Amino acid sequence: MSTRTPLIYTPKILDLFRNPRNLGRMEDATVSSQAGSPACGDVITIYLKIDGEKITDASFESYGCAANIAAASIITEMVRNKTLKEAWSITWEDVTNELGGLPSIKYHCSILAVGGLKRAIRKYFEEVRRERPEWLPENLSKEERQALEEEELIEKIYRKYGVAP
Amino acid sequence: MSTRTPLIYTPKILDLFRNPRNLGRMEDATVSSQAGSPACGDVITIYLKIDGEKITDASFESYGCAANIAAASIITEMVRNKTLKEAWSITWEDVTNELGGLPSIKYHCSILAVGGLKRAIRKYFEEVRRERPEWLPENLSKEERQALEEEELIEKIYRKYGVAP
Amino acid sequence: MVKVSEFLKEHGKPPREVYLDHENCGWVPPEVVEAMLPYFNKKGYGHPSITNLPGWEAYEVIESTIEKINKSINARDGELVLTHNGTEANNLAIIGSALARSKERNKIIISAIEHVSIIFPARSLEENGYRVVMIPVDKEGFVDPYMLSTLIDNETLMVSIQMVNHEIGTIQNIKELVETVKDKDDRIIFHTDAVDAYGRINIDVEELGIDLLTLSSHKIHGPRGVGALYVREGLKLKPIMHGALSTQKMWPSVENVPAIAGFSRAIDLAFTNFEDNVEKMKMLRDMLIEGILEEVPEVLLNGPTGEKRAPDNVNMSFLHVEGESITVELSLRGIYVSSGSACTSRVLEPSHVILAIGRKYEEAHGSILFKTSRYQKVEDIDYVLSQVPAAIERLRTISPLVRESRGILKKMVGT
Amino acid sequence: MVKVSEFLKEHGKPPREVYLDHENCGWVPPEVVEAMLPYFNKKGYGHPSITNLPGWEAYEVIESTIEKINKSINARDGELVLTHNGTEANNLAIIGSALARSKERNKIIISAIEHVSIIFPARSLEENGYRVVMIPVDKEGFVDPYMLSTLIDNETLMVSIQMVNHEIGTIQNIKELVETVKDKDDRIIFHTDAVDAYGRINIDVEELGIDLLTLSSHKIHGPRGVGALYVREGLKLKPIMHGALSTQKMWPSVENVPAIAGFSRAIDLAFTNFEDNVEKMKMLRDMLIEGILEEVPEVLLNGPTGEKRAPDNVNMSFLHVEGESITVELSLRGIYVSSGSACTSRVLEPSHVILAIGRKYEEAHGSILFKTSRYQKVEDIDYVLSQVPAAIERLRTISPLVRESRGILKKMVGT
Ligand SMILES: Cc1ncc(COP(=O)(O)O)c(C=O)c1O
Ligand SMILES: Cc1ncc(COP(=O)(O)O)c(C=O)c1O
Repeated sequence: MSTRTPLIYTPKILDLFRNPRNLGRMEDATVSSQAGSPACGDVITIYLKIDGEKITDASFESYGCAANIAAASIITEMVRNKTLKEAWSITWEDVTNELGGLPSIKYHCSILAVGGLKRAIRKYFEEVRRERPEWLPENLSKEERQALEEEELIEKIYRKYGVAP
Repeated sequence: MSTRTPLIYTPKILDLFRNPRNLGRMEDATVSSQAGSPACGDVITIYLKIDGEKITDASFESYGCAANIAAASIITEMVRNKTLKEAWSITWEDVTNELGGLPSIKYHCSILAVGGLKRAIRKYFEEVRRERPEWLPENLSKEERQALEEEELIEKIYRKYGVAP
Repeated sequence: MVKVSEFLKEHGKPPREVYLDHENCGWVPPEVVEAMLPYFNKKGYGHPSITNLPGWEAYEVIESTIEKINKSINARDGELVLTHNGTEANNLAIIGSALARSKERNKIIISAIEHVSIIFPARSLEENGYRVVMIPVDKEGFVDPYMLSTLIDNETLMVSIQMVNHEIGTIQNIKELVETVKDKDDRIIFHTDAVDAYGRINIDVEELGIDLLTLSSHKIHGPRGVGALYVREGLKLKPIMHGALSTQKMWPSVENVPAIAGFSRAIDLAFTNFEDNVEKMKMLRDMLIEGILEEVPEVLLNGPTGEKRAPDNVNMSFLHVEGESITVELSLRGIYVSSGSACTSRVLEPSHVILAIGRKYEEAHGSILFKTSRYQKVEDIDYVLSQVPAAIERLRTISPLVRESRGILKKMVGT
Repeated sequence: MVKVSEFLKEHGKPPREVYLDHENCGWVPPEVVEAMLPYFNKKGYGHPSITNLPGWEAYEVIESTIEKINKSINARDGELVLTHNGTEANNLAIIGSALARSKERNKIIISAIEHVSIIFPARSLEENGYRVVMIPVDKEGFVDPYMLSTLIDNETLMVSIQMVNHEIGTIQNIKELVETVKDKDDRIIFHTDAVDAYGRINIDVEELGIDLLTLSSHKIHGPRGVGALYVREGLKLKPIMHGALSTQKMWPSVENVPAIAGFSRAIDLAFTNFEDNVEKMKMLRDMLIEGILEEVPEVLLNGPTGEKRAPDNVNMSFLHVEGESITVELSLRGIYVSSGSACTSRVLEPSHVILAIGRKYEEAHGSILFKTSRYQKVEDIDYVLSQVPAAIERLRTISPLVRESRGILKKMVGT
């Protein structure tokens, strides 16, 4: 209804949208985190079960477009049985590739998924282990920063237009 | 190929174009005259046979579009057996009506036909009778002026662009 | 890169289909295609301004279609310009009016819920010194005549307010708005975008006193490729597209005659049994609205109700789910709709229309537009109602917002 | 007012018909109509940017057509904009380029024989401070590269010279002209209107080094409703039409998908057996030219001969008769052509193209354009050749100029 762009997805994305792997709140998660904002139209929640250095289970919830749901789902597949360090090194390009590609306007879905994952890992070290391994940078990673920016941006817009969110 | 306008003709015009009445040079014409210019794309020649005050015969030649041919033809029909004075009073609107109407961009065809007729009548009085009846104005009529303007205009254009006609 | 064909294979063809996206464009009934066919290669395939038989036949199509359009909006003396769509007609209306009067006045007033083919051309004029004033609307999308009158001054060049909103179906009281403007200063041009009004409500340019009015063929089940701008006799526009004029004084190049023939047929179909057609749309609309409100919790109806709402418009915000994923989920079920979500747009923001009536961003993201049509059957709507609740339910099981709507997330966005 | 239907009855349907006015527009072969049909109501009738099945199907049509067009002009990296016709693409090329670079340069060089959809947009910019320089052509319509090079200066913003002239078929040496310009200053934009070149001569945007190139569907037996502008990657244009963008970055509103599907099929047909198609046009062209020169006295061939002439172009000036009456006379005989006469135009002047190659006004008034097509048969041309001499003869018996051509009239116009 305004200024659009074609959203062509890969068969993989449609498959994940239809049958999301690892969907749903994990009641016994070691850690969970969220990225995005409802006002922006996308939110990803990541749940991780962690045993030592290893992610033994992962699940997600998503509020967003089909690509958002697929990106969140695929990243939970990608981290399973990976070490936390390995999981940290997953890039948004990796997620995009795993989905078979994304329209460029949808790159932010992979970024948000990685942002959510990194937030969860950081939170785990900050709140559960209360220590920071060497490989975990003190400063926010690019993806965590982008998630934060999105969340703050919408508050700014709300303040600017004087709308109550 | 440039800036066009639809040219819808009446059945009458098409009929006159197909089967022009009174077509051709009249070898024994009392008087003949011409209006328009080849450079403008339309020329009408009118031939009149005059007996006393009466036009007993009329014919035409035309270089121009279908409407031009039809207008020239119909005017020769209209003047037959009319007195010179009656013929002089024929207006371009009369010609247009007789044709069943013309696209507005083609009004100049009726004007040219009337211009040619009036020139012939004037020439007859000037060159044959060498007298001017009261009903014949000294100044050129509107239609004669327009024919003259068209003829002069094209010379101006030629001079302006430096083209040899 | 992504191969569309592979995606289409994965999607599959649903066994049952209901198309409800006629707002954005849609299919053309067989009678309309039938009316176009001869003009591709049997007759009238010539240039309508050239003096040969196929050209004259083409001209006849254009002439008779223009007569038909004029009759349908009671435009006896007006002049009509055929363009390729509503967007081009709107551009001509806004930019053509502004440039034709540039020396005199520079203020253009439009409503906050105009289609972007009004907003963007108006905004494009700002760099040339024009000022665009957007008049806000109320919670149902209505422009307040009093507020409009306070905005009118002697700098005001034109006012453009649509007759029916394309997303939420608000039917403006155009007559009252025109009077408000003309009472203050009858030299102000009043344009109305009637693209979504045509074929749905009565339009009478004389009674309304309107100067310019936009129509679009594909919005009344006609083919794409034709739009029209009614221009009140005597009103001067400046052309914005330049080239070989044919029969259209303000839009160059050869006319798309087959499309014009199709539009002509579509007008017949829309205006024969006009009342019945409209009643049908309304009946299906109300069935859809009531069904959804009954079956799906946490939904909001966007736009007015009853007689002030376009007969074919249903717009709902489904809370806690995002619109683009709804369109995909429904597509898999053979139900084709569109959304006001930001997700399908090039900009961050969701529908400016839904925001303008005071909805929150997350409400706008979850908005879905369904358009009913006289070609749909009750069983089609039954089918839609059998699928929508399950579709929304499935997406809500994926969404973290349902559970959290009264918890964590509220905090995150600062309430 | 004049009723078209009555006129058509009087005209009647000639028993045999040959359409030779594909320059202005024309019929579409059945295969092309066939290719369009499904998209009216079977599939792909959705909005190509909306995430539902009919929308995705529509997108597939657009994507594959753009790929096909790119391939046909060797545009690997280029970006293509689909518009509704060549006129809109030309307007975007000229005005869009000028506005995108307004601050820097202001001189636009075009040839004297461009189509008016180049000349008029260029002229429209003059009131904004741009300067339009028209480069004259020689007696066959060619632009002299040396003359072009002398016009290039550091104010020069763009050069637009068509690849093939639409009236007299001159095939410019675009490669040489591009090199001339780029050698002097490679920041100058070079646009070529290839509307009448496409499907007739090879086009390779890489080899030519062109920045912008215009195409039009109906010029290659495709449907009306689609034009295209090739834009070299990285070249910035400013949009001239404003509204809801779909898949086209520079042209708003929903794409005319059935027309695009038809264009796609027309490209297949034109480029499969490309050489054979071209040879066919040439053979018919030469047959027509030679036949007319042989059978009709006092005719002039306008434009070049041999390999420098478009394979489908025949343009003749019939002396002492006026073009519009020729088109009518031939129409009655079932032969459909157009003329460069002033008589069908809104302005006093006949074809600027025929005048630009040094023809006199009366020669231009009598010019007739015949376009050959791969769909015509030898017998069609035989039929044309059986009718043209008699048609010209009949009109010459009406014309006073034949006899007078060496007499009175010469005096009247001052020679
Ligand atoms: C209200 C309104 N105006 C204008 C337009 C543009 O019309 P078109 O699609 O014919 O360009 C639309 C199309 O969505 C519309 O809804
Ligand atoms: C050389 C040339 N350019 C541009 C155009 C305009 O193309 P269209 O008819 O698609 O608007 C034409 C059409 O006659 C043409 O011949």
